[in-house]
Amino acid sequence: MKYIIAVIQPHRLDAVREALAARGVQGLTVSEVRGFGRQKGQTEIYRGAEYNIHYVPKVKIEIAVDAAIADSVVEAIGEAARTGRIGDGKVFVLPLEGAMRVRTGEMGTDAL
Amino acid sequence: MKYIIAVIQPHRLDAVREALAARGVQGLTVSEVRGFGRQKGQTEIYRGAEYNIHYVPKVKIEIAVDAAIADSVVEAIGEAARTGRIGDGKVFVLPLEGAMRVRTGEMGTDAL
Amino acid sequence: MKYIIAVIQPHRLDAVREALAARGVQGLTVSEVRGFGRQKGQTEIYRGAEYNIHYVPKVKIEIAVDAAIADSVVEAIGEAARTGRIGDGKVFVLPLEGAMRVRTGEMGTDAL
Amino acid sequence: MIDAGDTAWLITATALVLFMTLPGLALFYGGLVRAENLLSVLMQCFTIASVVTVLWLLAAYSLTFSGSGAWIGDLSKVLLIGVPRDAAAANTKIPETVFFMFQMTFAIITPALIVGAFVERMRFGAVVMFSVLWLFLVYVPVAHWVWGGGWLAERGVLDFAGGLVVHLTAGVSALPARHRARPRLGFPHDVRPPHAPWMTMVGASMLWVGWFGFNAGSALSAGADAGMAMTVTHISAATATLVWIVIETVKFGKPSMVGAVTGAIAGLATITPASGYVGPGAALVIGLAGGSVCYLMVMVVKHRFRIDDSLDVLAVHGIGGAVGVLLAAVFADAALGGIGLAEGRTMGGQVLIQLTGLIAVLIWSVVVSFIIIKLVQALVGLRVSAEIEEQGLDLNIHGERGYNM
Amino acid sequence: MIDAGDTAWLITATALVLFMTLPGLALFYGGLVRAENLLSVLMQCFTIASVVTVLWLLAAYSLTFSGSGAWIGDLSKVLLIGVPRDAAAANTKIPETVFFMFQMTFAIITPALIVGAFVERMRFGAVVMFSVLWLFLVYVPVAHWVWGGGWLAERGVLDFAGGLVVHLTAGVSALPARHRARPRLGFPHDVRPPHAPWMTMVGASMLWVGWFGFNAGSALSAGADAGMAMTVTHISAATATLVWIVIETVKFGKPSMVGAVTGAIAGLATITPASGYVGPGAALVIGLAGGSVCYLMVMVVKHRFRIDDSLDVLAVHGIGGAVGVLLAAVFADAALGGIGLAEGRTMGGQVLIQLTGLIAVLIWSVVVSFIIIKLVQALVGLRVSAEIEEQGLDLNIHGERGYNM
Amino acid sequence: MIDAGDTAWLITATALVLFMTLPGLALFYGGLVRAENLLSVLMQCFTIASVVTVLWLLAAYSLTFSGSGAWIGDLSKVLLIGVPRDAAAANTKIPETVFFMFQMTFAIITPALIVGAFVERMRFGAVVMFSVLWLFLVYVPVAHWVWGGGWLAERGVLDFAGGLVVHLTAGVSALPARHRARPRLGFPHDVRPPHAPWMTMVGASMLWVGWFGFNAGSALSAGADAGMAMTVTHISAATATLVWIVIETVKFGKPSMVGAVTGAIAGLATITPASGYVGPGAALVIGLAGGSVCYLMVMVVKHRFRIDDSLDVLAVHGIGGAVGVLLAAVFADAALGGIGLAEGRTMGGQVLIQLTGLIAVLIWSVVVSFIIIKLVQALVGLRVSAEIEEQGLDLNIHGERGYNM
Ligand SMILES: Nc1ncnc2c1ncn2[C@@H]1O[C@H](COP(=O)(O)OP(=O)(O)O)[C@@H](O)[C@H]1O
Ligand SMILES: Nc1ncnc2c1ncn2[C@@H]1O[C@H](COP(=O)(O)OP(=O)(O)O)[C@@H](O)[C@H]1O
Ligand SMILES: Nc1ncnc2c1ncn2[C@@H]1O[C@H](COP(=O)(O)OP(=O)(O)O)[C@@H](O)[C@H]1O
Repeated sequence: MKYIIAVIQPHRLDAVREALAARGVQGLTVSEVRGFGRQKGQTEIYRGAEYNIHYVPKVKIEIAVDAAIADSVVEAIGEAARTGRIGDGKVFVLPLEGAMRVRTGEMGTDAL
Repeated sequence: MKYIIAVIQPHRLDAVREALAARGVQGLTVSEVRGFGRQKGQTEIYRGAEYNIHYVPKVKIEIAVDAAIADSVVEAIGEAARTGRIGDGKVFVLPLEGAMRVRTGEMGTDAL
Repeated sequence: MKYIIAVIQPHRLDAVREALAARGVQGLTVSEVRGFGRQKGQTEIYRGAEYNIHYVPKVKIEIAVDAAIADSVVEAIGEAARTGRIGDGKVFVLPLEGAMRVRTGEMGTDAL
Repeated sequence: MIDAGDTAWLITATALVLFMTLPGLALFYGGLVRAENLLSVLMQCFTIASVVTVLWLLAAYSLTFSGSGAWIGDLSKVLLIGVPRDAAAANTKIPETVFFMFQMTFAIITPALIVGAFVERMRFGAVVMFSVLWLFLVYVPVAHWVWGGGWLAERGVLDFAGGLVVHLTAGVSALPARHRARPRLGFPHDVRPPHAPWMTMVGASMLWVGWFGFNAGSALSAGADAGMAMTVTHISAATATLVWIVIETVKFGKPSMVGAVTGAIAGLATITPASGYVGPGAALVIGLAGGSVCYLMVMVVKHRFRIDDSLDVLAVHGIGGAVGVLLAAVFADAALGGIGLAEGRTMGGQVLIQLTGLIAVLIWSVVVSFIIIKLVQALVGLRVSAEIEEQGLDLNIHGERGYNM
Repeated sequence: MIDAGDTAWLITATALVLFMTLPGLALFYGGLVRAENLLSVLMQCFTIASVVTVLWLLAAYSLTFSGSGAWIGDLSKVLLIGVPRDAAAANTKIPETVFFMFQMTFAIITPALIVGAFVERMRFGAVVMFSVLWLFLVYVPVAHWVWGGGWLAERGVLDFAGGLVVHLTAGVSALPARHRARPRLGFPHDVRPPHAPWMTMVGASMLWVGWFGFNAGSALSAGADAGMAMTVTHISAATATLVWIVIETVKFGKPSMVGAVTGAIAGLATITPASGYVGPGAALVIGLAGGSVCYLMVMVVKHRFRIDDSLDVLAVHGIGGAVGVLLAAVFADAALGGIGLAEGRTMGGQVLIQLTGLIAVLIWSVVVSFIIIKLVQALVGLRVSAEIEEQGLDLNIHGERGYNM
Repeated sequence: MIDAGDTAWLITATALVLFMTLPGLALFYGGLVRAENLLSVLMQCFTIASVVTVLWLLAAYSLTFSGSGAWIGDLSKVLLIGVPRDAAAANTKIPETVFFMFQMTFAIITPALIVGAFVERMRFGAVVMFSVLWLFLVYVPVAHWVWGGGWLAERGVLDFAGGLVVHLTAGVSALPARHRARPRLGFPHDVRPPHAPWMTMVGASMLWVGWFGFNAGSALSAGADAGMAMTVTHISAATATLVWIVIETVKFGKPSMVGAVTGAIAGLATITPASGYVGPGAALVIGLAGGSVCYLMVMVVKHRFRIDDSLDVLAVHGIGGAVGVLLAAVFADAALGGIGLAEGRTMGGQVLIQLTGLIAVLIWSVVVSFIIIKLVQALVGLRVSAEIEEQGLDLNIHGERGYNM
């Protein structure tokens, strides 16, 4: 099994979710994060004072998947999240050794 | 060492924390996340307009543990978080290669 | 490649970010989390009623790096985040099998 | 002769009505949009208040309330020149400056109400331009017809505090504005829910309290008329609130806060034109009518017509105002506890006059607003880009965020 | 004869007191609960305001202020029928409609105050039913006894703006209500802290400013009495605030915002019954007394009795009101800067009368509230399920969230 | 003789001005700081209001308004002793208690304005001590000179509602206070942006509406003077708002909400000293001047001098007040629509008097504030530790958080 972590633009979330559903991935977990990278934050001006907002709001998606479909999931995320501009984000794939569905206690890929 | 990630119902957090403390796990890190899964979100109605809230609020717990107790920790989380209804969440176990306590610079299991 | 997760004191974030930039790490992702550990939360008193705030606000940093520099990154975080007091936080190192830059589709270390 | 008591009340009423817009209406609307658009709503209300103020002084007041034309006033009171400092406003015992200010707060809130129809997608420049043109081409003439001695006033139309002048004009002008601005992206299924219902409740409460200034202030004196206007206003608001709560409880089992406050606003809008003419019993009936008709219309507009009247300006203000204009004629009857119709006028006759006013104002508002919105579209464009709409107006248009937590 | 100045002030005062509930009290309480229960509090305040309004018109006003019974009024002013539009209220120069409205705002805020005792756990239907019954069975009779010419009025009890009628009734009725509703889950150790202390401060500020309407409005005229009532009200509030700040600084080294505003409310509640009778020096003393006694009681109630009076209704309003009722008798004395007691009445005699009123109102309120709460429990049940309580009332009961960020 | 109409208005005006501080100014400032410092700002405003109230009664009122000294009043009205309950204030038809209260709200808001200069870093004890000393050593004498019959009053200085007494004193006293308190950590590059611009807008709206009480209340009667004061106040605010919006649109392409409301406050501060003397046309010019000069000064202070006047007290209130004091002399001229200068006084002569007042008040305020701040620094220290500053004042100083979501 693989644990996929994707950091994407907030407004691509719905598209990514739909792309994943189309590939049979039902479950995922999302959180709000702040990204630092090539894409620079903004300067906001309040009453003439400049405030440098270094970070950029992003969302992080976490998805546990069967190893067999990991590549296609990564690809799907890439396609759905891509706008071609700096700041589109990253996808990371980590090894996943175990999984449990809390409700039933099922283990392994059955739990996903 | 293992890195355990659990996504659970927010109101089970205290129970899980206590169950873990009972097994000697002192440290953990918690964040607010949004879950998508079998459990469907809600429909909220404001002035007759239906808004589909696709996501369900969850909390994510992260715990680094010695490999020896990983299974019992997963089990403890499962028991404490279980209500038997859809949406109870998942527990994931990832391999963990290194750990450091920032305060002292201690490494490995000593750092947990 | 390694996936480094650090939980640190919020007010050390800027220092850590600078230390990392000095070592050539440009990208990272940050989120607000709540920490439970040795450091105890606070007691807030509102109108004579004591409220136990068990958790302590922390920030979590995630950084994907080439395996070659992982140790030096961990060390850099440790130095920049250390105040020497309980609650300084932890750094965890997980194996990372794949990475993709969404914008270009680049894979592996090129994507970082 | 200026009376200190009347003046004390009218200055206060002016403050109350300004408070309705700043920050009342701004918060009411602001709570209903996405967090990323909050400041744009506040900014639109704040800017409209400022622009209308200056224009009111430069020309709009004079065009509304000076001269005796049937269609429009004259320019003799531009900049209030020629109005002595201590002159009393016609037929009152308050200084004309106070009358000028009191009426101005109405001219401010009316275009601000329309903002609710195109929040979250309209360009800032377009909002300002629309408001300016609309003030001169819709508000000023209609206010002159009804309150400035124009043709509707001469026929004896009853509109105590602005069912025609404020709520109907705003409500139906929202229609073409909204039509051209088109729905928000994602409407009707994926629009984000109100980001801060609590804020909407605070705004609604301020509107409710401020409405005492609106309606009881329209008596232009501090006496029995003001007292009764305040009383019926409050009763209608409370009744319509309960109507909404009951309907939602029966239909969904969940009476909502946003629903309850919408009911209150419906009750307030409906009683407005009648508030100087009717008694407390009638206020109950008007509140019942306003609450249920507006509830129905919100459903019809949203579900049948699938119009994205984002904040229900048409369904609440337009319809509420219209219902109130008609009921004013009925309950003004002395037999029904009202102050009585004009000598020799029958209820049927008065209803006819009200209908005339209603239809005239409706057609004028819709047609002229349509022309204005086309013009604005041609000159500066109406909508922001889809990308800006997705990311929210605050950061893109105003360079700020409502929350930096 | 109606006086424009008095009327101007009383209309304004009515708006101020309504503003105290909507949104003042709602925000004050709302900030003190969990974010997931915010809307439920706002909704309860909004609904109580609406329900009481309609009932006030239908019967409650008449039962309180019409007729000359010792125990209860009559029904001759139901729907305000028979009250001419321009009638002045008895012994005043304001229209009776304004008196009707002004008094109504008191009848609104009093049951709304009680809400603070059972927030975060009570069913919505139970809150409404309790409030309705309580209005008729506690508020109306007590208000009639004290202000409507009933038996306490005849004995000459002093209660200028509602120490007995408002604060004591609300404060002690909270006791049985809270008792039956039982503490919140997790009380006293794991209750969540106030979700928005800033909001509580805003509500408190609105209460403070609105209280000028409450106390100075109770003079029912715009003159020296109103001026002095406003003055002593403000001084007492400020003094009690400082008392609280000093105590917290000494005890914890951390003067808290929530503490300071609680002190202000304590000072305001305490001066209320005395506000028409005493001078500025006395206001300092009353503020000192109100601040320190209420501080003590908050501690005693929470720590000694371990009662979950969630928002301190008993400790602040009940005790504050009682202290003020007694001190009114003392400082009304002309020698102490007051307006003087009734001819031939000694301070001791007045204290006795005050004590009579206090005990009678206390017993009546507690007993009747206990019966009402039992009845409501039997009819619709008091508490939501533990699961709903854990998840919060907003989403479960009202189908909304206070924040959708 | 007390007049009910005048009294009605002045009680209301008092409530409005108190509302400007609680919660208006508190929210205005609170929105501009970090979330972790929100409560500290609210607490400072609330505490200053309470402390000043008590001191005003104990001595400050008497020292300001009693007696005929050129430099300072006397102590004969301490505790309002010797002021009969129904005495009218000199040259007015309102009770002296109301005058006492109305003036007190000015004495409250003035030191609260200064808070804006050292938010997010000053000790709570230092803020309180500074405010107390400042009240007695700066506010009281200057108010006596200008309004209490002192030497500037005798020379005929024009300051209707507090350009010298309120805005200039607060604005320039901020300078030494800020100087000694030094900038916030991270200034100017890494200071956190305003945590809640929406809250700043709400506060600004309350300030705007409350300013009707401030300026129109300063007429001390409800008549033509109050009406005109309200009118010009509103026009100046609206004009200065538009100035700010236009400048930002031209310069950055993004008109900001925070900018717009800052413009409004600048317009309000600038018209304040002139508001009783000028006409509506002049208000346009004063608004234009106030808006543009204050905009310029905000830039100069921040970018040229790199002073951390956190919330622009100097640039907006100090400069706005000074500009208004000078323009008052110009536009009071009857030829320019004003009420006319004193008999035999030329415009040049009046400008000279205004300049005298301006320079005297400026020097006095700066010097005395400097001494006070040094004293406070020596006695209790000014700044919190860097660690507390980083973590925020709320939790460390007050033991609370503004938000517990
Ligand atoms: N090495 C990294 N580890 C973790 N997250 C990263 C890393 N590099 C980038 N990110 C995340 O990806 C986001 C996009 O990266 P950025 O460099 O801005 O754009 P791009 O991927 O298009 O070059 C960043 O905002 C950050 O959240
Ligand atoms: N494959 C997955 N990867 C990551 N998180 C998941 C995955 N599947 C489910 N989750 C998380 O677990 C939560 C519960 O899952 P859900 O399918 O609703 O219930 P159940 O586990 O009882 O079948 C989801 O809300 C989501 O946060
Ligand atoms: N086993 C663990 N797994 C995950 N996070 C942990 C673990 N132990 C501690 N943490 C995180 O590290 C933070 C600091 O830990 P703490 O025990 O308070 O201090 P220290 O590391 O100085 O002993 C905690 O607040 C928590 O967020």
